Amino acid sequence: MAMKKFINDPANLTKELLEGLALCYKGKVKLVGEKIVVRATPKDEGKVAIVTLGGAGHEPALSGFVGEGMLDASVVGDIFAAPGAPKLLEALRMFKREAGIVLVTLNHAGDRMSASKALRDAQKEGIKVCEIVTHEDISAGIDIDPEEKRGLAGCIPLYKVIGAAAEAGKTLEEVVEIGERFNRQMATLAVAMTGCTHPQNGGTIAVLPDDEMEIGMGQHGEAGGGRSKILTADETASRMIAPLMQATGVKAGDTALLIINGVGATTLMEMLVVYRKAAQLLAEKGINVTPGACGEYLTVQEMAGFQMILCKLDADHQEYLKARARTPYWTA
Amino acid sequence: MAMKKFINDPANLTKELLEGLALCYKGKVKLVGEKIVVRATPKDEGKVAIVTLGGAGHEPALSGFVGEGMLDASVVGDIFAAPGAPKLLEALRMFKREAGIVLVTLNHAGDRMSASKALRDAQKEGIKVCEIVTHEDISAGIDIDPEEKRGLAGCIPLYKVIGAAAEAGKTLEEVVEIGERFNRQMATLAVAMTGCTHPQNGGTIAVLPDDEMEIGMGQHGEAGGGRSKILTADETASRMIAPLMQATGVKAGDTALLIINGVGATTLMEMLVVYRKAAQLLAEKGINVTPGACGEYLTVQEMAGFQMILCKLDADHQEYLKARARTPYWTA
Amino acid sequence: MMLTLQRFKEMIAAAGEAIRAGEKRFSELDAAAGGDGDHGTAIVTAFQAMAKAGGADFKGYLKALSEALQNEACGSTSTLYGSWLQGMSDTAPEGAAELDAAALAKVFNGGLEELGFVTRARVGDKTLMDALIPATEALLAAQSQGVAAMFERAAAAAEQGAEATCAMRARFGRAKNLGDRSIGPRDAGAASMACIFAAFAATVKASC
Amino acid sequence: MMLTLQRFKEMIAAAGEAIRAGEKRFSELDAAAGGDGDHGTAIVTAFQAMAKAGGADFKGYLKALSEALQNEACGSTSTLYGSWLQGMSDTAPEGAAELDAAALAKVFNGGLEELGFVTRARVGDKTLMDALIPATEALLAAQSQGVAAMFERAAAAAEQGAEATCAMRARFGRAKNLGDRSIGPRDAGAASMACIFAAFAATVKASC
Ligand SMILES: Nc1ncnc2c1ncn2[C@@H]1O[C@H](COP(=O)(O)OP(=O)(O)O)[C@@H](O)[C@H]1O
Ligand SMILES: Nc1ncnc2c1ncn2[C@@H]1O[C@H](COP(=O)(O)OP(=O)(O)O)[C@@H](O)[C@H]1O
Ligand SMILES: [Mg+2]
Ligand SMILES: [Mg+2]
Ligand SMILES: [Mg+2]
Ligand SMILES: [Mg+2]
Repeated sequence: MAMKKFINDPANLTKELLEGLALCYKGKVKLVGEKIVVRATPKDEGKVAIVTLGGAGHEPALSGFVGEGMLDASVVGDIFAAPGAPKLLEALRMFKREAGIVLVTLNHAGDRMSASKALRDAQKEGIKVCEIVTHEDISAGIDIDPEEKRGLAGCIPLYKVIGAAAEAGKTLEEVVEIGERFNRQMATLAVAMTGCTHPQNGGTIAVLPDDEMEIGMGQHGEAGGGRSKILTADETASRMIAPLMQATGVKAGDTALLIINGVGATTLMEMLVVYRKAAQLLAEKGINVTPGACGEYLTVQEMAGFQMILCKLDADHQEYLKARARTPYWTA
Repeated sequence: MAMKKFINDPANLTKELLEGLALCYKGKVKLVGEKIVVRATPKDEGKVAIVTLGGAGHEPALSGFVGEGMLDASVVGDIFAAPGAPKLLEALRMFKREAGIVLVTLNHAGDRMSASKALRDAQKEGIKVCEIVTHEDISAGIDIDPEEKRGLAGCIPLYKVIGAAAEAGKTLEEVVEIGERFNRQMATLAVAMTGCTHPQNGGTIAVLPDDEMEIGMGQHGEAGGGRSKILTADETASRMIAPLMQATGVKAGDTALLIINGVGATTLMEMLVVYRKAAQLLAEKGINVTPGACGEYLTVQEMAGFQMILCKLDADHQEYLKARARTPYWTA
Repeated sequence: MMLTLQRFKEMIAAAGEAIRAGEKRFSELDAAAGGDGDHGTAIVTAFQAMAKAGGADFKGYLKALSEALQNEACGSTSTLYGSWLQGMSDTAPEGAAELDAAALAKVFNGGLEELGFVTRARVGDKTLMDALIPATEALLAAQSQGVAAMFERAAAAAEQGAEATCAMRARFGRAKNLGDRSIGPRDAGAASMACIFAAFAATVKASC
Repeated sequence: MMLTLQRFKEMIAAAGEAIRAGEKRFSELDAAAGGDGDHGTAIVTAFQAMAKAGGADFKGYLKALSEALQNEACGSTSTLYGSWLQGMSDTAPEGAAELDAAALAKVFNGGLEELGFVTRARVGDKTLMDALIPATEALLAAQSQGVAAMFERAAAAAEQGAEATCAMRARFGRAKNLGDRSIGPRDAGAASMACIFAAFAATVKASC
């Protein structure tokens, strides 16, 4: 698999893509230093700040969701690599406030290690910060230790919900409670069709035979659950929605949010066809499906595949999802 | 190139993807029959309606831009195939009104033929409708006969501008004047890195050698301008922005809109890096670059490549671009 | 010999089968000349839609073919064929279920004329017109030799015209921006048009 | 023999060169075991960042290495190595520009202990710990034989530990969801750790 990408010196890739983001969406976000993306117009100091961290190479995630109603800051590492603890600490210092900070960490070894180190140091300095760890990937199993479950694109609706709660003036404890409740009620499953190339070294990640797909592929192309021959869109949707319903516990009469997150080369055409079947299956079970989303939110370079995210929504979550948001890649 | 796509029976593909769109964005759009996408809440009858037509397989275009502030209807054909004239006539009848209709046609043989036939019949029936034809692709040359230039993704900011003008209560003549003025001041250039597969027959479109790229590739994978060895992002941006500036006539002191439209497998990471360089080059020439957009708006299946769109903006265009819009894939 | 409506319906069916057999080749030719690789799909879909049409006379059947095509199929191909058939219907005599050589010539001439309003492409532009124009001319020129000869000459002219497109540079349709690189393969639309005329001729000949 | 700070700086430089030479292999190992194929990039970047560190004593130099790593580099590797070096700095004697065997053992032991707080991985989990834990143990056990022997034993133990990871199933890092399919290739992080200890040993030996 030859790499064909529009880049310059791979060593400058993360810096340049963030500069591009800040230029393109200058009314919404700006860069502090090279690797911290913040809102162009900061949120009122009296409100809880929302900060997250993670590697680049997954655009628009995570920095594309900085802006009014969602994230206050995204601390970026390098391609597929968590930022170091000192960088994260720098961001936490920047948002130090009476109201406190919520730090959202996706459950990946590198991110967790940086977050723990930075949190320890921040708390020593008297910075009020609580962590929410996302681990909604059910590919390794539904009832296993949450520490063993990865965080996938489910972080994005979570940012939306807690971002809106913070804008609404909720306290740190309230925002964390709303977020953890949302966190417990969401689940993600990924499927991959093709591999991709690492933009900095050109190496191939996760090769799959021409006639196979894999359910459970992680967001850096790490292999996961079961391989099978290629299934139709409807079969794929059916096989994925069943365990997601089980994991979220959604049942007749409940309201749910369904999101199809394309990871790279899979077309929106396909995502819409998959959404259709999954939404129909939910409706057949008496579940009220709110307006959803199909698109690329957290990608894995040019890999073909997608993540299906199902969230069981409480009444307050529904309101927070609808609340105003103005970020480069999510608007409400 | 093996086709790996999540689809069902290829014959139902367009129908199913539009059903998915209507389900996912149910507050914004709905389907009439199988192939006409309209706003969930129709616009006031007293205002000019905006209708467009085109093949599917380019999602989110064109139907993803139906909604408040942009299109009233998108008439869809099949994958890469224009809808027939009778289908388009049906939509024009649906939006028949005193205020009139603007029909936006992208300059492709099939679309143009259906549009001419439908327009002839509509006018016979007393439907007040004016056509705007887009043909902003400069890959075949800047000063050639506009009839020889294809319409690429530049239709999307055009929908935004005339959609806002229509919402603002402008007359049919005014909307057409605003749109044609915008049309004349925009230009698009495409570049492709890899081919793609046709989702209905699995055939490969536009194969490119592993180390080559092609500037001027059309939106169905049709080959175009010059092939070259793969260039860096910065070199690619420089080579593209120069003819675009020439074609739009943008100069120091002017305001311009820059959009990078990914056509499939090219990552947003790359688009942002390209945007950065192009925006820097414009700024160096004293051009005021408004907030822009990087993302997938009009795609060509899983092809790697992008279209760069440059629009010289008059004062009213700037206001119309900022005006409220609520469509599945464009919000302001 | 007169051409009966029944026979003409058989000709359409035979053309549909020949087209289905060549589907893959037509798509490959479309892609090879720099098009979007879907002409096989498009022309097969067109014949599927046409298969649903019925009619008690030439005028009605041709009109039904044209409408089925434009209502159910999509793309340039359905619009081009739709106009062709519309033009034929417009020039067909009212109520006739049989056509003699002169009437047949008039019908095919009417089809080509209507198509000429829809597209600016002519001989040399590497489109289906390169097969259809000489085919129609040959058909007209052979009037005095009867229906079977008319289709035989038309098929030969269509084949020759399609073959000639190999050396041409595309100027219409999605392949036009390819320039010189479009030289080499046969134009997909001309190839399918030649295939249709070949099926017409074979069906008429078999029934003589 | 004492280990001078100068010699230790040479060891770090030698390790950096060895790592650069193995960059491609480390990335391939990462991908082969189901990881994201970037360990070569990560560890090379880490050594590039470390190359900028300076210091007048072991404590300061180790601290500077740790900070350079965490400030400039990204990813698990920089956090893991950052903690390792931080732990070494914390246990290094104040102001010392030379270390005897006992002090050296204490420093490497302190590095491993601090790392143990950051990750739950231990021997058998198919990570760099499979090389580092036995290497540190061998280094400690060889104290009485002097500095050169300590690094020689450590390098051998690291190599053996890295080799043993081939038969293991990944439980940490991005390869963990691969399950049985992660068996076969050496763990990328263990391989690079073994490469570093080999460079340390060769540098010390060359200077004896
Ligand atoms: N404007 C035109 N005039 C005449 N023939 C055309 C025109 N455009 C396309 N064609 C014919 O149609 C063929 C391609 O058909 P098809 O692939 O079905 O349509 P599309 O170009 O919409 O993908 C071409 O090979 C050519 O013969
Ligand atoms: N939690 C962990 N504990 C110990 N070692 C780890 C851990 N996570 C990863 N590693 C080591 O790091 C190596 C991968 O490094 P690298 O590819 O640079 O990081 P990433 O996993 O962030 O892509 C693995 O081969 C393993 O040796
Ligand atoms: Mg994509
Ligand atoms: Mg894409
Ligand atoms: Mg075609
Ligand atoms: Mg890795």
